[in-house]
Amino acid sequence: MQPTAWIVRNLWLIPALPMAAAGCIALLTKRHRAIACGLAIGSMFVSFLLAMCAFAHVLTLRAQGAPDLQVFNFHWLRFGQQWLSLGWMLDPLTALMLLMVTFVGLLIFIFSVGYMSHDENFTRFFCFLALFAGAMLGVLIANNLLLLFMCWEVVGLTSYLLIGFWFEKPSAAAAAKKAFIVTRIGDLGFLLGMVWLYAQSGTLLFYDGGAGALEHSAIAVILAHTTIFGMSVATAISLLIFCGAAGKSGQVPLHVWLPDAMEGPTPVSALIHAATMVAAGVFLVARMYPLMSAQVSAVSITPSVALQVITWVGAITALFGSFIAVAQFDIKRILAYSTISQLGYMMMGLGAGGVSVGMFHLLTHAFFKALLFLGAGSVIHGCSGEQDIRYMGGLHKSMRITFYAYTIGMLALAGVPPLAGFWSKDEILFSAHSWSVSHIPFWFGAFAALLTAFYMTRQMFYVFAGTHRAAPVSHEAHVEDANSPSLHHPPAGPHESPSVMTVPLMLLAACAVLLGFLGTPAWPWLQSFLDSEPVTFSFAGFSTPGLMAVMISSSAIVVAGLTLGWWIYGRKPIEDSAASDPLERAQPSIFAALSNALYIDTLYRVTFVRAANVFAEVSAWFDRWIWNGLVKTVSVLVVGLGHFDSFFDTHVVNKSFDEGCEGVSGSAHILSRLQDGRVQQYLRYVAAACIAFIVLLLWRATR
Amino acid sequence: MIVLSPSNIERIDQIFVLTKHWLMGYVPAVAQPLTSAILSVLPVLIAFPAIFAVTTLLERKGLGRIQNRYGPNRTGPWGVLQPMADGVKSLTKEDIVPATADRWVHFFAPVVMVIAAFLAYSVLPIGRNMVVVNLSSGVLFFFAIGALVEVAIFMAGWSSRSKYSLLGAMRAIAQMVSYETPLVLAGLVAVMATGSLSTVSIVEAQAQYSHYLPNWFVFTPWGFAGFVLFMIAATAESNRSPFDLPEGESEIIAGYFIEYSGFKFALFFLAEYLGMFATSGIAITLFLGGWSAPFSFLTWVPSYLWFFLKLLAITCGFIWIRGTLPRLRMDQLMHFAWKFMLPMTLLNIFAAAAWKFFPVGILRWLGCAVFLAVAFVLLTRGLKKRGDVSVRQYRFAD
Amino acid sequence: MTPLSSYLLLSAFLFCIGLAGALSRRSAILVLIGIEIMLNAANLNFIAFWRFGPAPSAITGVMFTIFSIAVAAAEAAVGLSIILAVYRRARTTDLESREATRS
Amino acid sequence: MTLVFLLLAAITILGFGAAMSLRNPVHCVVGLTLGLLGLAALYLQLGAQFVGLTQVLVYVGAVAILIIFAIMMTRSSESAEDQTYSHSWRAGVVLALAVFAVLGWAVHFGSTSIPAQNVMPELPVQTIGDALLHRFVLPLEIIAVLLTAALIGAGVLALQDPVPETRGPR
Repeated sequence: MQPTAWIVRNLWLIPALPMAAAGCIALLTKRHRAIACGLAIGSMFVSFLLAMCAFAHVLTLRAQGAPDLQVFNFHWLRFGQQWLSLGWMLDPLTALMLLMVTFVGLLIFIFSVGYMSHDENFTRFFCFLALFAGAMLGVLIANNLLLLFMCWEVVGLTSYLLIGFWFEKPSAAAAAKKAFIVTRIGDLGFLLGMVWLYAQSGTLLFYDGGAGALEHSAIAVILAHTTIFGMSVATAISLLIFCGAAGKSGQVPLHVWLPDAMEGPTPVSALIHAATMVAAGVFLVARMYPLMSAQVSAVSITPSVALQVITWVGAITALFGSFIAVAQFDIKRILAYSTISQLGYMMMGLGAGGVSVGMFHLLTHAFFKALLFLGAGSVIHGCSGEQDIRYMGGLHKSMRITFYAYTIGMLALAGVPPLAGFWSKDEILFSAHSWSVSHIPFWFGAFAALLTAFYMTRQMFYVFAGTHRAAPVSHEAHVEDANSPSLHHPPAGPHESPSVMTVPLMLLAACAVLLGFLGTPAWPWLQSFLDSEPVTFSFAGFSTPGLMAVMISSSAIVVAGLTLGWWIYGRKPIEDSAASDPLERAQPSIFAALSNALYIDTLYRVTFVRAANVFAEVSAWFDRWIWNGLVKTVSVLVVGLGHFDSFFDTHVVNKSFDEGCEGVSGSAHILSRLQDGRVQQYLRYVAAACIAFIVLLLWRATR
Repeated sequence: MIVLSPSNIERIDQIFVLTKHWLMGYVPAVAQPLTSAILSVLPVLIAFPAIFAVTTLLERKGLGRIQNRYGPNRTGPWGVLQPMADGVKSLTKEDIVPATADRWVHFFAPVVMVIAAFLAYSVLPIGRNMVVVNLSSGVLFFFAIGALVEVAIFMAGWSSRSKYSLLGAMRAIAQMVSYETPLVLAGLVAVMATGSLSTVSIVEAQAQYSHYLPNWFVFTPWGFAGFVLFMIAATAESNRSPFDLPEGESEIIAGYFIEYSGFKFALFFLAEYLGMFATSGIAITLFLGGWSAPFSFLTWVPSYLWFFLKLLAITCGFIWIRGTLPRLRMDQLMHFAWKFMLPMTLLNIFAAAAWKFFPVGILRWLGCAVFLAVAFVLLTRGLKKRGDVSVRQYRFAD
Repeated sequence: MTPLSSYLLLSAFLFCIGLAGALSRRSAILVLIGIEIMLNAANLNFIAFWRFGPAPSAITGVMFTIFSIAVAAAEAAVGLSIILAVYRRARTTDLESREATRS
Repeated sequence: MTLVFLLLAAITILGFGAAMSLRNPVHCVVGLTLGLLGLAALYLQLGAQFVGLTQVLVYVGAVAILIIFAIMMTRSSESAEDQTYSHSWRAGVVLALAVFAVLGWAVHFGSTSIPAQNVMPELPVQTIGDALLHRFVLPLEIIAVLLTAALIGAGVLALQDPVPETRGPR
């Protein structure tokens, strides 16, 4: 391995620091709030600096034209004949993600100092948060599927801990469980895929100087085999791993945990949705892209099966999420569903357009979604724990900064040019448009874009426009939790949040505006950075056939969505919190269906959950009657044996033993005559013995 | 008037050796070993008792001056004949043996003591080529003989069947045994530096000169510390003030030889002083460069003169201390031995060992000195804290 | 020139003196002295063998003597302190008195 | 040489014999000292200077003094005259004589083969030091541990009620 740079060798520091901080915080008592958040934020900041170093390193490598993928592997443990070696890698993707995660994470940390300021489990919260971020960073730097999987699981665990942070609230506990189990389902696929991959390629290292699992040799090997339905092993493995990705980033069949994850504190939601957890899924797909995109004939027009599947799932998810988001009333749930749909977009981009497209959207989305969530958090904080948008409104007066930041975020999410969201989403739509397999994903995406614009407008009008509709007391149930601000000070009208919360908002807003320009068609720096091609600045980029059309049409769609939203919700401001939603009045049944998330949960409940319960019943019965009976009989036998043994002991063994002891002690009694404390007696014996001995010796020697 | 040509200087320096060889010429070969032995021992047997006589006078006068009185001034001019008078007196006195005393032991005790004291001189290089026997492990011999003295003292104290003498003997033995350890350890430094146990080679190692100054061990930090510690231990070994508990007049009148009188008493007295000279002599040998001259341009002075000058200086120091310092208490004595002397000597040995491993230079000197100083300060500080050793206050009757 | 055998005989005799004393004295201290004497007799053997042995350059005998002297010193210290401890209990060092043997 | 040997042997035997036969423990110690000195002189005569002097230093300087202290503290010197020898002292002496007879036989039988070296072997102190620190370093360490253990043990045993003179046997 060529001499690796310092930063590559010590890349492990980046995840290690937050983890170490978490460890330290775990040792603190509840009182050391300052130390706790100081540690967490400090560690995060240092990791951020290191991430910048890594980024700079990649840039310099790029400038020198050196290969910008650097790995550092080492033997971890050996089983049998072969070493299991771990390692970390630094390539543009990793560098970019590290920068993003550390930066957003840092802002969210800072934000949560303000948001959780009233919570008594402040330290615990920061412990989990730091661990969460650390695990995510570990996922990013891993150069080994196993290492990645470990960190992945830690992410899952911490997500469980954080979603269930207010575990005294049953819904939170349930949500945590749900998140954990649902992601487990995906991870099972992941695990299978990993094992299969190991079985096939004999290594789990991604890149190992030609011997890695993601390098041509291994992939060629994997491609060679085919399995059921005539699909190649590569496809199978990719699909299995994609299950994991889908589970983590809430693709359609496994999305159900994501909205419920809103039970956690808002910064957690922000972290999960924007920076870490859901991004992990997308990142995994991007990381495994060589495997995903592998197919036998390199020059075929159609992409590989795995990518097709990913694209379809992504498209469906995008549409699905945005549909449901329309009919939600919980400010965070709306954002959650929008996250689902955006993730769908990302998957679609990955599937149709490639790594750069998907990651670009992931990046921008990370920023404006974090912005939106923190904004929502600020709103909730300001409304003293209220989450139902029907009981808000008119906040644009009372919470100016939040309002503007939120507006920017919303516009970015809706994809209004020239904000970040526009460019990235447009990339995806364009790639979907020019997808060789079918155009349906494109239409899905377009429609999802329309809906996105629509429901964001709706939310905006609900939250900020009109007059404030304070929650009646009966709505304490809606109040976020027992520890929330609402208990500490009674709802005294909406108020702006402290600067520790608003400053991150502003920073994120700035990013949400500007970040898009990294990836305009005119100057596709980011794409070229990820695909490691030279970057050029020319407006010729716009003249790609079909691009302008897609752009204009998508902008038009967005505008349409916005106007529609304004038409429905904006014209006359909503006065009455009890008034039902206009759409509800128009289409009650559909709306009900949507607001219940298309009854997916119910479906699962009646199918899987019930099935599980029935199976549990059966196995319980089996346990009680069959196994238990067996055990009972065995125990009876054993007890009988024991009785027999004890009888044997007392009457045979002990007796004989006692006899023996009697004999020994008696003989000892006789012998002890020799050992009266008379030293000289002993000495005499010794002397006599030595005489005898010498005589014997001499006698032997003489003759 | 003899000319100080190198050959003459050489002759003067070696005069005793030459004389002996000249005399040996007249002795038949059969008797030569014995005669040579006698000829070597005789000067010692003559010289040191003479010095003893002079020293008694010196001590009494010196103490007198220190205590603001005249001291002996009747017999002879300025009382110079006082030692004679004492000798005659002690010889003519009646020799009293207590009725209950254990005769044989009581008789042998002073004999053994004097023999031991004289034996110690057999390894002292009094001058160049002037040593009775040059044992390859002479220092060891010296200390071994020191052990004999303790037995003698015990014999004396026990055989007298008097509680004073027994107490005195026990005190003396305890004290000597306790201080023998630091004595040997302090002396060990010089042996380490020379790499030989032979007194002669130790002196020769110190008799070289680096421009004008000789490299005596006392000029090195560990040597100086070793010398001081050695002298303290030697004071205790020879039961002199301030460590003169065994014969503390105010407590147990004269310690272990309280029951002795006349000639035996004189023998004890002699043995005491001989022991003192011997320890001073070994101190000179180990640290003060034995018979070597203090400056390279003074080497024409005969070596034995240097030895005796140094001996005189140290003796005066002994007298001065005796006249100055009051007596210690038994527990103070023991604490001092085991809690200060022993660690300090060990640290000193460490310093000397380190000295070997550092390059020659002022830096080595300073480092060693600083180490010892710090060790001393810390040790005394700690002991003072624990109250084992304390600065003594003098309370005057007012 | 004294032959080796005379030294050996001497040491044997000293050994027996020590043994006889150790066997026939009643005071524990004197028994200890007897043991010391025996040790010394053995040491004399070592030295004699070193002196007259085939290879005096191999100084094993001397070494052994030095070590045995050290061991003897340790043994004397411990033994005597044991005797002191016993004496505190039984107020006697007589080996044949009941108290001494019992305690 | 033989004269010297006989003289020293006589002294040694005399001293040890006295040590073992005299009634008064203190006399015994004096005898012991004499014997030890004689033995040391024998070592010197055999050319083992270092050992001889160590013998004097350790035995006369430490062991004998230690024994003296023990005697003083156990008041053995005032013990009644009748109980110095054990009842079975004859048996002891007989045994000892038997041992001597056997050993003498052994010596007489065995020491014919060894040729007598007339050259006085060279034994500088440096050799001993080197040997101690190279060939015999392990025994040296073990002895050091042993001595430390003995020091501590003796201190613990003897210092149950501290008597000023018996602090830490040397």
